[in-house]
Amino acid sequence: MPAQDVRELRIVGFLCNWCSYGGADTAGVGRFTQPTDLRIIRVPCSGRIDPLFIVRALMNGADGVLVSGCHPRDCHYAEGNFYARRRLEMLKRFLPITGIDERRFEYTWVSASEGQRWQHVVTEFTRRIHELGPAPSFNPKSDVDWNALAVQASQGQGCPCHGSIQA
Amino acid sequence: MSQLDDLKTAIKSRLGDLECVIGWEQGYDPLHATPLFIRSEADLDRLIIGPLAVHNLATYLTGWKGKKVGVVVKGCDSKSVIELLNEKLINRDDVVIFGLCCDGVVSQRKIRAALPADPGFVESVEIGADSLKVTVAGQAATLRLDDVRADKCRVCDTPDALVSDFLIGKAHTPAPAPSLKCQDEFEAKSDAEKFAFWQETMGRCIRCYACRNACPMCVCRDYCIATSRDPLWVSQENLPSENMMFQMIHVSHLAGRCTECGECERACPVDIPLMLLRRYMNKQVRDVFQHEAGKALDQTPPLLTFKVEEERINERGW
Amino acid sequence: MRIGVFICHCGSNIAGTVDCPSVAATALTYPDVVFSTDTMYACSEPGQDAIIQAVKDKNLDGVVVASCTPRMHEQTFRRAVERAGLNRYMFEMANIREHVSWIGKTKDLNTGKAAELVRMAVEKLRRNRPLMAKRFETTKRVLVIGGGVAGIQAALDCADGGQEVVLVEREQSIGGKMAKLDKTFPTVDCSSCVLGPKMVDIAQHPNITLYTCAEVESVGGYVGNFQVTVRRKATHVDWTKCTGCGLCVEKCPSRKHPDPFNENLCNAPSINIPFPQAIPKKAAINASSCLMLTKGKCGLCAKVCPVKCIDFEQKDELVNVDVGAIVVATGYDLFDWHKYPQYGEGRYKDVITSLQYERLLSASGPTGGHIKRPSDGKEPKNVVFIQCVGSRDKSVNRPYCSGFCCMYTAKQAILTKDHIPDSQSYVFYMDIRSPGKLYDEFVRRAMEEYGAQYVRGRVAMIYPKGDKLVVRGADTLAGTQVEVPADLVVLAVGAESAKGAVQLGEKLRVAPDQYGFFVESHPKLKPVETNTAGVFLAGACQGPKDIPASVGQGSAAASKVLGLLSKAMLESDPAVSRVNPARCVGCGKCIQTCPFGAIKEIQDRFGNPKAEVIDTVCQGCGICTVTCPQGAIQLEHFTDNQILAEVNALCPPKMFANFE
Amino acid sequence: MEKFITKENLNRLAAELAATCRVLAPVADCGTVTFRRFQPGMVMDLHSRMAAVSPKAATFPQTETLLVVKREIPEKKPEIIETLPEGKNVVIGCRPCGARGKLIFDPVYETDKIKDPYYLQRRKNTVFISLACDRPETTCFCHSVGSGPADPSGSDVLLTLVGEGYVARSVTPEGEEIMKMALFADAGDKGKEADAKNAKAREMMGEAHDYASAPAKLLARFDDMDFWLAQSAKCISCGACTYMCPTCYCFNITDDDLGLSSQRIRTWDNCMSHTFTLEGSGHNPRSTKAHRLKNRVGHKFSYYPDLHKGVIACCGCGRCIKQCPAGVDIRQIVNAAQEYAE
Repeated sequence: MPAQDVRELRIVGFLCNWCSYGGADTAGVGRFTQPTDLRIIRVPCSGRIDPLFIVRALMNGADGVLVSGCHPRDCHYAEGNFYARRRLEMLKRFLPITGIDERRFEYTWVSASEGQRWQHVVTEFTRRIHELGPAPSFNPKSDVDWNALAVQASQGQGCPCHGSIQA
Repeated sequence: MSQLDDLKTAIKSRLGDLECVIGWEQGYDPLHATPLFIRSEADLDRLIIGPLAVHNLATYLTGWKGKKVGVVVKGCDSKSVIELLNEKLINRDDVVIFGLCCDGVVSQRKIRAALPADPGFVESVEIGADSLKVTVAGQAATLRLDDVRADKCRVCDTPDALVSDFLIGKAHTPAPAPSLKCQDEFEAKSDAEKFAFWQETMGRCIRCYACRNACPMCVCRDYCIATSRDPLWVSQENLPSENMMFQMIHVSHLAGRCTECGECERACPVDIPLMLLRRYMNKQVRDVFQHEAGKALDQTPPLLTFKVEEERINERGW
Repeated sequence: MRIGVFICHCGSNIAGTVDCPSVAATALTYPDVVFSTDTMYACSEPGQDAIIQAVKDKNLDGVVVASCTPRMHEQTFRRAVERAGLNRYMFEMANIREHVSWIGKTKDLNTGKAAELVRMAVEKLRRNRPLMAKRFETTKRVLVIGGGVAGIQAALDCADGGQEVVLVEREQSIGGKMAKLDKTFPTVDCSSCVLGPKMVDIAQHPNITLYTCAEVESVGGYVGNFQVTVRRKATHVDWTKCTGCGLCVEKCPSRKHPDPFNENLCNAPSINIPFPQAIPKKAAINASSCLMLTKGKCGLCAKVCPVKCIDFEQKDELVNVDVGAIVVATGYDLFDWHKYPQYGEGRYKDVITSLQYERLLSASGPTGGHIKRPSDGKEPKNVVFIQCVGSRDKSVNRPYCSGFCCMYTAKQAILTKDHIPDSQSYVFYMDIRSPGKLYDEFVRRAMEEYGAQYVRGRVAMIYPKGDKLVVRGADTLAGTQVEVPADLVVLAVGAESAKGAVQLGEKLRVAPDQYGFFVESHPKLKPVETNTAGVFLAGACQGPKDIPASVGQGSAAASKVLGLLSKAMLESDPAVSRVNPARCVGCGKCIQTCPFGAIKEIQDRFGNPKAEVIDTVCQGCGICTVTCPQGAIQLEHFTDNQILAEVNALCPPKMFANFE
Repeated sequence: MEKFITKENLNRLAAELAATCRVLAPVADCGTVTFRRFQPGMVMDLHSRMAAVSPKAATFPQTETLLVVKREIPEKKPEIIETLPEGKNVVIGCRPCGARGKLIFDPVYETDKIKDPYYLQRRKNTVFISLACDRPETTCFCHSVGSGPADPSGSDVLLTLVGEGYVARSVTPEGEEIMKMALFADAGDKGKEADAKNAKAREMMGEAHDYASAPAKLLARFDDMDFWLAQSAKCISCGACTYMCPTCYCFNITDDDLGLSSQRIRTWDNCMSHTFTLEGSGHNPRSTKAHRLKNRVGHKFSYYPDLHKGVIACCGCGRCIKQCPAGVDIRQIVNAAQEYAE
């Protein structure tokens, strides 16, 4: 793994081949300058994007994950983005309970002709992630971090469910 | 006749056509019940119901697929049966449902917290109408059932089985609490606090998959993607991140399907409050799709369908 | 594996902002990469030859090319690795041009990003496996949607090429917009004289089945095997009997609804044949105005009809057609100019559209070819033409140029002078767009030989003065304001996408652009293809076009169809879903979510239900893969493990740390 | 050696040892009790209940990195780094049954032919300071598997609660070494009190069950799948029993690779899981939970004793019973086999 440049954060993109990947291409053809943090994974359809890919990326330490597909009704496969919309919305709404900042994940729709919109989306999302800063690691980074958590737990802190009888 | 007698009569009337009827009996000590597989009338003597009969027996149904069995269900368990039927994971003709009108079950964790000594030292238990008299390590204690009721019972709006061939007991007028204090308190915490909490609890998780296997809706079982190499989603390494990844798989596969029976949390040998995740996901599903798994027959899980215009998903402006 | 990596400079397109040799050197540290180099143009013939040579010399079994977008050259390189003896799916591309060099300014960051994209491609390739295409038969029949000039041309070319054609037209007659025109630029020849014979050919061609008053109801299937349902709307006339004699049209007492063929300049009978050259020349009843159908009394047409073909009970009819390819030629509609307050929003009868003017010019039109203004039937002397009404105007969301208005305005100015020699035409314009053979000469003729006065500027308002309309506008060349008293104002209304195009696009899985025109596969290299295999575009449904361009596209689409259907068998994309029966628990969730009906339930030898994919029906979207909780159904070439490998390449999982 | 240590000093002992060793101690962990790496400031929970998990991880961690492979470029030879466990471990406050678990491991991990360096290194470097039980839980049956509530075997130091402290008795030289620390005081005549307490605890357990006939009787039921189907009906095939068990020693080895590097890890395996015996072909000789439960019970009470001098591969801690989500009781199953009327 080449050392990551400190100027960049780790942003993973999942883009459908037909619309959004094309939109990113259109942005490139139009030389619409964008921040370089984003790395794009091409999938055939937003319906192929398992929300768990996004979770896996976040668990692995991604600072942000951006998903983009065809606008609703424009799916190349007719229905893929309709399923994707439900799945992704559920993930986005679920993240807060895990303590992962839901702003680190976003999904949107960009068509193959919307190069400028893509530039806007990437620029804004990257700016947001930089404002949030590097994501905390789920595995405590050092023994010190780890110990602090364990001591807290042994003193009965942090958990709302135990100890008291009245729920 | 008592509810138990009625149940026994009902089971007796159908036992001949069935491979077995799944109920409960007393377990290894007076405080614990265990599932009972009734194959003969003699087995019926051991049948118990009541606040200690906590297990959701619907979990066993997919394992009996293709055979005719009976199952005793509480209101909450009946939702799991409905969801299994809706997903065509079991065949209605193969299952005889003995539905109970349920007065609620206990939380062993709360009993432990309420007793003067660990319930491991229990000597005797007397179940009263609204109390539980427990003798533990030589000390007697009377617990109000209300105090040690499972969380799910506090917010239960379906005490009586929603689907059944026999409905046994007196119907209830449910009076659910609007929400659980522990859930509200946890949700109100900051991201950093919640994150640290899961880091710590997932550090305790031993990934025994009791939560998964106790879940009536986890029908992949042997073929769960958390234990396969192809696809390889989760490392065998027992890291908090991998343990959390598994929980995320579980919650994501249950989105719109979870009937909130609480078996995952009950099964956890290290007491991880998994229902914090489940209840939160279910709340989102309710908010967005107005869907509650297991509440009605012939519902489609919301993630297996879509609407062209989603009234409750706001497309975020970019 | 033995992987070779090729980093393309694309001249300076990539190398300008990416250190290609450094990326190539970094790639050598990636797993299974045994060869890595940079190359000037990977897609060029020497570039491809170098890849093929390296595969042979280095005994490679997988190739990564980092260059432009795979949407551009993935097929090119797949064919190259195939020529080198590898399976075409043992190839991956990293897009370091559109996604790196063209959008990032900082060279070192670009270089790092390029290296990571290559790493991602390598990790994916390590999990690729050879895939073989399945072959399947095609239906030798073509559906052409839209009977305007583009659709007519496509239908005739396909039919002449030996294919059966089903032509579906929404209106009562084919001919489209062109049938309404009087003359065409730049030759000023008679529109119906040019189009008429082609329309007759459609009617007479043995290979063509024509459905007018018909619309596409639904489309299923896939390239080579589409199942289309066509709704034939009730005409209340049995067309198998109707001879087109016109007796009913003459006798119809209900003549109060506007005539759409004549752009509502006059009224039409409730049973009508829209124009003399209509194909098919059959009468149809307008159900919303027919006295019999609305009030239940009349039935005069039925009484006079010599062949007794009137059928008031007739219902819509659904016709199923199996076709192998589809040509979409649904044309355009005119912008609704009433949105502009400055042109009176419809208050002035003598402000008309250019197409209405065509009908006034036409010998078959409501005035028999004499120009009479709508308000009082007088012959206008001063005619003002206003261009760019609904074109090149962001304020009405029509920023594009409709392309043909400048030319038809010049034509109409010329024709005005021909019809009324003592008339004077004025043309308010923004710029004159007249590229094309003999086009600019034609405009100059309008100005120089026919004395049309061209005023460069926008019109600010039109107001009535006596029986005239005063057109007030700017003359930006003279720098003054001008007012022209007009007897008639003709608006050169721009083109917009046809009504219903978006809904049709949903059925065909062809995306419209933001204005509702269908998006072609590539703006330069695939102008008539769409992203849905087997569906082609012709004419103005893809964007505003004049007649020659529409006819050209009609022929182009036909040649694509003929090329497609000339193959005895088609190859299916092997990147389809596949079920691992050992993992499948037979829950049927994938069957439920598949939009194509490509998954069926089977029983294994123990009688357990399992899912099975129908290869030729599967389109490779992967919805099922996400639906399946056990990961038992995997989309080939985009499996969970392949995508996870990419995720892990970008975000390395935490390892080598034991927390207890 | 016999000494006395106050409750306070035991906590100090843990803190002092933690400076140089990895100390594992039972701590209240958000409603449960687990073994955690002890940190100053932590509160040990020695008495409320037996820890949910066993102290097995001290000598046999759930995840153990066996080796790490690193390579610079594909063409180069990889560098292989063995990762033998380093440092000393001390387990404080486990029960005698938990400390005894490793005695079941020993004959498997150290034979004439095979010596497992990872296990042996940890075994050598780990000291167990156990606490004798003063009252049996309903699931306890250590006395039936050749042990008891104050069994010193497997421990290095055995503590018995007496008043506000513990009587400490050394079992091994390593234990004696620790007891030389100043935190330990003279026991005086507290030893007798301790003996009395231990005897009382044993008495409370009642008569031991005789498992002598179990190996043969279980073997006799080997082909009786109806028996095992009935016994396993309530089992849900999870791994709570095996992962909690102090004596379950089965493991799985997997390679996690990331680019040119990889790690080979050994993790606890679970014989109740479908994947335990899943073969590469897809065939699974233990395809149902009945097959798998038969193996688990059979292994502990029949096959292992047959191989290892009659020793039952169970320490009687009862965790598998208590923690089982479905209440499967291994005692009942063995009894059923023993009492089976042919």
